[in-house]
Amino acid sequence: MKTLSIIAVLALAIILPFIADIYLIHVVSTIMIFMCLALSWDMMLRTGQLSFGTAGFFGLGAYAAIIAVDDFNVNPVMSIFVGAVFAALTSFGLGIAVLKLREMYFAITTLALTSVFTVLARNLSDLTGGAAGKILFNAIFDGDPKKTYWLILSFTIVVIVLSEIFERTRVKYAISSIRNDELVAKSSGINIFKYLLIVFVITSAIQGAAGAIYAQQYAFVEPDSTFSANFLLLPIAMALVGGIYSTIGPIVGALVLGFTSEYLKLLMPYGHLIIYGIIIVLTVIFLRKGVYGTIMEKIRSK
Amino acid sequence: MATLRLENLTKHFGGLVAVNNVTFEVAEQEILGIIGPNGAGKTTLTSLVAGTLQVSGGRIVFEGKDVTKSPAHLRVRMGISRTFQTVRPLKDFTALENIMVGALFARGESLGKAKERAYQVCQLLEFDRAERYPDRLTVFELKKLEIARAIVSDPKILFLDEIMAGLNFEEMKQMINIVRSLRDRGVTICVIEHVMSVINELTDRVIVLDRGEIIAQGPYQEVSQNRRVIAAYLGEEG
Amino acid sequence: MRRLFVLVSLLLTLIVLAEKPIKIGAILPLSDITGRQAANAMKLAVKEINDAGGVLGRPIELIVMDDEMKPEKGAAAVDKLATVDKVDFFVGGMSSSVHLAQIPILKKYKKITVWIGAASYKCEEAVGADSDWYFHLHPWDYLQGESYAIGWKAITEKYPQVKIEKIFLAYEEGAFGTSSFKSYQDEFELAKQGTGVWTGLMKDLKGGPFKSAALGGGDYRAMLLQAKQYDPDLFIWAGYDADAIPMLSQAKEIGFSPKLFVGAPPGWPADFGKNPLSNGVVLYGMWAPALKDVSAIAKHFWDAYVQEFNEEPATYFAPLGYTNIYFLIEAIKKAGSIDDKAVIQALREIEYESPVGGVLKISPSRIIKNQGFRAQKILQWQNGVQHVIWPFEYATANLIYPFPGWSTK
Amino acid sequence: MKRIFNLYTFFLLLLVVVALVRPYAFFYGLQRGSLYSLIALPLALILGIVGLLNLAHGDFLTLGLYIGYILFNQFKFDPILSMIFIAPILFVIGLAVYKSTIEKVLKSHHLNLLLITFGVSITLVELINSLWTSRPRNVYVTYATKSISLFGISIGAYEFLYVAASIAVLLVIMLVLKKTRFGQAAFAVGQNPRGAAIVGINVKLVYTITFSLATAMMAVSASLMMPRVSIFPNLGGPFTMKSFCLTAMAGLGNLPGILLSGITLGIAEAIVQSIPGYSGWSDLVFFGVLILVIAFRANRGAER
Amino acid sequence: MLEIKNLSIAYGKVQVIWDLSITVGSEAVGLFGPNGAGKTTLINCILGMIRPISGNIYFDGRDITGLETYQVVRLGIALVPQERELFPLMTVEENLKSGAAYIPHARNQLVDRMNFVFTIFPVLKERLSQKAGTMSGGEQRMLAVGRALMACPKLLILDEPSVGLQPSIVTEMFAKLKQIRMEGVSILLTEQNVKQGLKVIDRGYVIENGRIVIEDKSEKLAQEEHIKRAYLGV
Repeated sequence: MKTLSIIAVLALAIILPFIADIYLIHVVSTIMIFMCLALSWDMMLRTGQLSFGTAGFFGLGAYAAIIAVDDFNVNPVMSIFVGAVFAALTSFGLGIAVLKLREMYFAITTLALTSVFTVLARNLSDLTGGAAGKILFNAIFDGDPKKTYWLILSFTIVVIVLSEIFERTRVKYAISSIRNDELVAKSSGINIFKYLLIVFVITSAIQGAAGAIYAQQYAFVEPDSTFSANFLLLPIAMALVGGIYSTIGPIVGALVLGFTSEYLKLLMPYGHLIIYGIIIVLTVIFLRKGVYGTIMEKIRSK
Repeated sequence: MATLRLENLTKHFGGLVAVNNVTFEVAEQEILGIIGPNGAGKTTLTSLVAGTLQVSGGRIVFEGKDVTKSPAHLRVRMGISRTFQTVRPLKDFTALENIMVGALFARGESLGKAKERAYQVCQLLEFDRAERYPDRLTVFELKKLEIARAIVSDPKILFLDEIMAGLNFEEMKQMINIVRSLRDRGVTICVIEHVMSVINELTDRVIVLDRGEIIAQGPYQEVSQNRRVIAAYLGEEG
Repeated sequence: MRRLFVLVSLLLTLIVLAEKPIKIGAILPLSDITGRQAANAMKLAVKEINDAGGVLGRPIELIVMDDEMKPEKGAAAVDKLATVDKVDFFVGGMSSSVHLAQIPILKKYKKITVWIGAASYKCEEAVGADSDWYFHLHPWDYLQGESYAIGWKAITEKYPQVKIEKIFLAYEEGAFGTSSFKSYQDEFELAKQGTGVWTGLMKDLKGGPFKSAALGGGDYRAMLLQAKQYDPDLFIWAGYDADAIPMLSQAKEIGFSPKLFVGAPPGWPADFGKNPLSNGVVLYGMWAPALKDVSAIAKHFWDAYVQEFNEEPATYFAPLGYTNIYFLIEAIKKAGSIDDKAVIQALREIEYESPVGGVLKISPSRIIKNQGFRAQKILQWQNGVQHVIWPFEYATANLIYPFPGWSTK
Repeated sequence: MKRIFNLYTFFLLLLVVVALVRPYAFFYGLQRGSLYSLIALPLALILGIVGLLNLAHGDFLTLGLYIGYILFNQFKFDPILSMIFIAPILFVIGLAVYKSTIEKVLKSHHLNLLLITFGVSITLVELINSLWTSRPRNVYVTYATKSISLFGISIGAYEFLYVAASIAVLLVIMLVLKKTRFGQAAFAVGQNPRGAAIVGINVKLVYTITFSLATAMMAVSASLMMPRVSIFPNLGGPFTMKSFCLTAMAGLGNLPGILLSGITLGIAEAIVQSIPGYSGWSDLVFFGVLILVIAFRANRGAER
Repeated sequence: MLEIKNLSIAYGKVQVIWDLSITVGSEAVGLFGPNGAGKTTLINCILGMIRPISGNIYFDGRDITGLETYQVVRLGIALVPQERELFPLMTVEENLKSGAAYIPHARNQLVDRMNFVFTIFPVLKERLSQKAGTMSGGEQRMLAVGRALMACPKLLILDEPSVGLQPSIVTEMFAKLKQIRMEGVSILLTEQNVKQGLKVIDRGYVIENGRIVIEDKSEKLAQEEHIKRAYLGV
């Protein structure tokens, strides 16, 4: 049953470009990018660490990818790997320094790092194009929305699989133990620092790759919009609305919030964001464990 | 050869000396009692041996190897295990999964093997509600869980920190049997306890700590007559 | 809301009554005053044209999408308008970064696009030379710089006491400010070699960045101190509306009073004119409400807008949005069909007298073939009113020179 | 505690040097830093007592400024005096927001609190936007741009009010926390809400009043800033972030540390801004100092 | 004084207390029973931290079922919880004062009460300015009892007060409890150390699986076979 529905959803996702209009494909592509960010943020949260650095590594990956194509003639698809690797290497170096921090101190440091990246992008103009940003003349696949969609879909599947690996293997036991009680985790033989570093590097790589894809899709980077707080707050909201500590939660959250905001906009061109804010507030009040978490709770209690 | 040897172990917190120049040995398969007033440094001592606190001075030698600088997770893998005074279950896991964590990481077993091993430990402890989440367990069961998690890594030495606290007489009796059976399987055990009847029944030898220093040691019957121990710890009624 | 409803129902009846409408898709940031008023003005234009019987016997349907100032939302809006609504033309535009994300998508459809926003030269580079379907009405940042040079040259000729040799440019550190500064630097290099428009005018240039209040900054004193030390003939700041008054009050605080105090934000704060500090401030812009006194079309626009929406147009994006629709419709009229080739040809040929002030005529810019407005205006706040100083044919007042300073404020 | 104190003593010494070398940067930084702290203090209170990181913090500031703007525009109220009207209005708004949203999720996962304030923030900003549009508003009074001579340099006098106000507000908060029954109750609730209930404290009420009072406290910064800033819907956002930064830099529960952190960061920022050609790097210094201090303290406080 | 009538409590769908009735007059009453029998649940319910599914709790004739914790406390019930629940950043003095500050009838006698507490726990007087968080477990327990006494309670509830305490302090504390009892304070006590507990109480209940199985005077309880076997180990 479960495998069947997964296959069905997957099949639908793959053939979507043949049955839907470009607009829907575009909206779904964007939602999937945010879904990957939400998943990666949640994957870090599963270790108990609240990261506010999502936008930072997203932007880092975006810049790395654009520079790779523009200055080093890297193939655009390959540049996504460049973005991921660059974000991973940076997070590896920074992780050694900041992963001793906990709770709000970790959160604020990752937030501050995002600002540091932004300042660097704005001021290292020879490399980054400065405040005006950097453009490419062609979007990836010459702007073919279907190919772009499939690229994003494959990336999303990779992220979902990673998240499931985090959920189903010994990694889950390590990171959930760390989240619950570090002292107990340590006393159970878990190398806390190693796992935190692994998770930090992997999630940063996902964020970097997401940024790289976004940048290749629209063929530009620009400090303020590439490091925008949207890439931080929206994924967090999605994961929380859907339900944290799971793979399905952030997926559901991304779909719900992504489609809601787009649909609301079509419904009421002016002031739709007020309703969007109120919807978030109401979701938190009435679905405390998120959409998915609450549904699962209801099913279990039956 | 002694399983564990502490040499001049010292720990400061800021200006406060919690453990002061403590030296003793624990022999193989011995059950050693560590007693002393509240705040004497017993739990701190356990944390130092387990590696969750760093020593300020002195050495910890385990099976002939100096482990003073080893990180906590490696000491567990070598065979030093402990329970926590206040139970600390991982609340997002079932009891069984709680136990599995130790098998997974301290012994490096696969998921399936770890589960099997966790079941075995449950059987050993007569712990039959392992599928439950910790918030649905009684104090006694939580204490058992605490022990299960500590022994699933197959330790050579085990520190039991107040496992009797909050248990009634019958439960204590069960617990004593469990500890004995562990010793019979070759585990060296240190018990920290305030219940003197248990100490009397269980231990081969006790060490009395007061303000971070050893004030007496020997068999319980002997130590319990010590004036200093009575004054600092047992009280006149004993 | 009520009015919107009436409008929609009106449109619906028209759709039923008339032939298949010509569809125009507009993308604007509706939560921003600029975007909201531009959208209003576009609706006004569409209403006027439909009331007069539409074009080619067909009504016009305007579909407005919010880009939320987010690149991916703006880009998705292009896809939506192209595939779901199947619009025939794209109009609108505001932020450059949103537009950068839209350009690859627009290139995919190659529908005729008449854009009123996005002044960054990066956008022009991204559009490229061979996009003949792309029309850009707003002057690029470097065109603005050139036009001021022309303006100041004219002004110095008319008012011999005015001297513009030392220029200090304060620019916000984002894309808008830095690209302004970059174009000034380029012009200055040219001027030093004796070529370019600023030759003979600009002898020295200095710049100082600041963090705009719109982005969490708002302390300009360090930069203003540097400017004061430099003692320029002309002080210009390129920032946002939120910077306008804090910049003035901090200049007053440190006693910095250059002979020409110029602001070049895309919009001005509400009630700026009522603030005594504003008197004598020169500004760059495409339009001023005072134009309604000298231009019939500007007056018509103003009155119609006020009547329709019960508010005054606050930014030049209002008349620009109005122009956006009319310019396109005039071309369709001339082309006699909505065939791409014919309309492109017509857009290149027509001349449209705009409420922004001046005649709109397409000509090539540095890279693209179809550039609309090239010139900005030099305006001045005088006793609470924005007056046009240059071009002289639209002038509504004479230049107050030098800047009156702070003693009376 | 003592080490942290030493750290700040070191910073203060550094500041004296700065004051001698770059007096303008010192005074501007002092003024701006005090403003940051003034805004951060209520956020720190809510974080410390209610355990809530309020992402809508800066938006209450924005709201306070708009209320002041209306009072000035319609009734010609002096901006500073309007504090006495803004405070009760903000109190009521804070109360309403707290009762209708935050209180309902207090018992669920703490991240839900974060999300709900995010929702409140979006709603507030967009509501303000649709009420007053995105066009900035301004309040002009002549006294806000007066200058004075200090040690031979001419410097804006008005913003010294920020310094005075932040010290005053800090002292009042500390006094209230130490000396009043409500303050002690709030302090107790912040440490152990369960224990507080057991000694007869109405924890819910303490949360409600703390949140509403802290919101009302934004009236001080709002009315003082009013004649110096442009008022627009997104004004508050960056201040939320800065407040959070200061609170983290000071360490939870360290209110005087917030003032010191604010001034330190303010001056660090101002120094960089005063170097021609490098002012674009001022954010880097701001966040760099922040990260260094947090990392330094984390390493020192690793045990325990 | 305290009267519990037909109380039933459940966590979700799991019922833990079944139709339970007990009374506490002007006396010391003990609650004994194995772990998980529902003793702490019952106490939490009296204090208003859990809502019962049925039944009522009366205090001084007044129905207090469903009141908030702070309201119950202000009526004169003080709790010494198992986890102590002190304020770690406050000094001993501030912790003690907090015990009386929020209860109107106790507030007026703050100084008297404090002296009363010092006569029982002289060690607290020496530590007045020490932060509670830096004290050892036993000292914290004394402070928790002292804080509860500051409230001038009519009824003092203690949840496992001897857990984790060294033998000499346990002996000492039960002696103090007797003294408090003499001062006219009613006591409700849960205790695993039944031997010690029986020395203090007048009357006791044995609860197993959420139901009362035995209720009797303390002397009689000590003779009960079931109790001897299961709780005293005689």
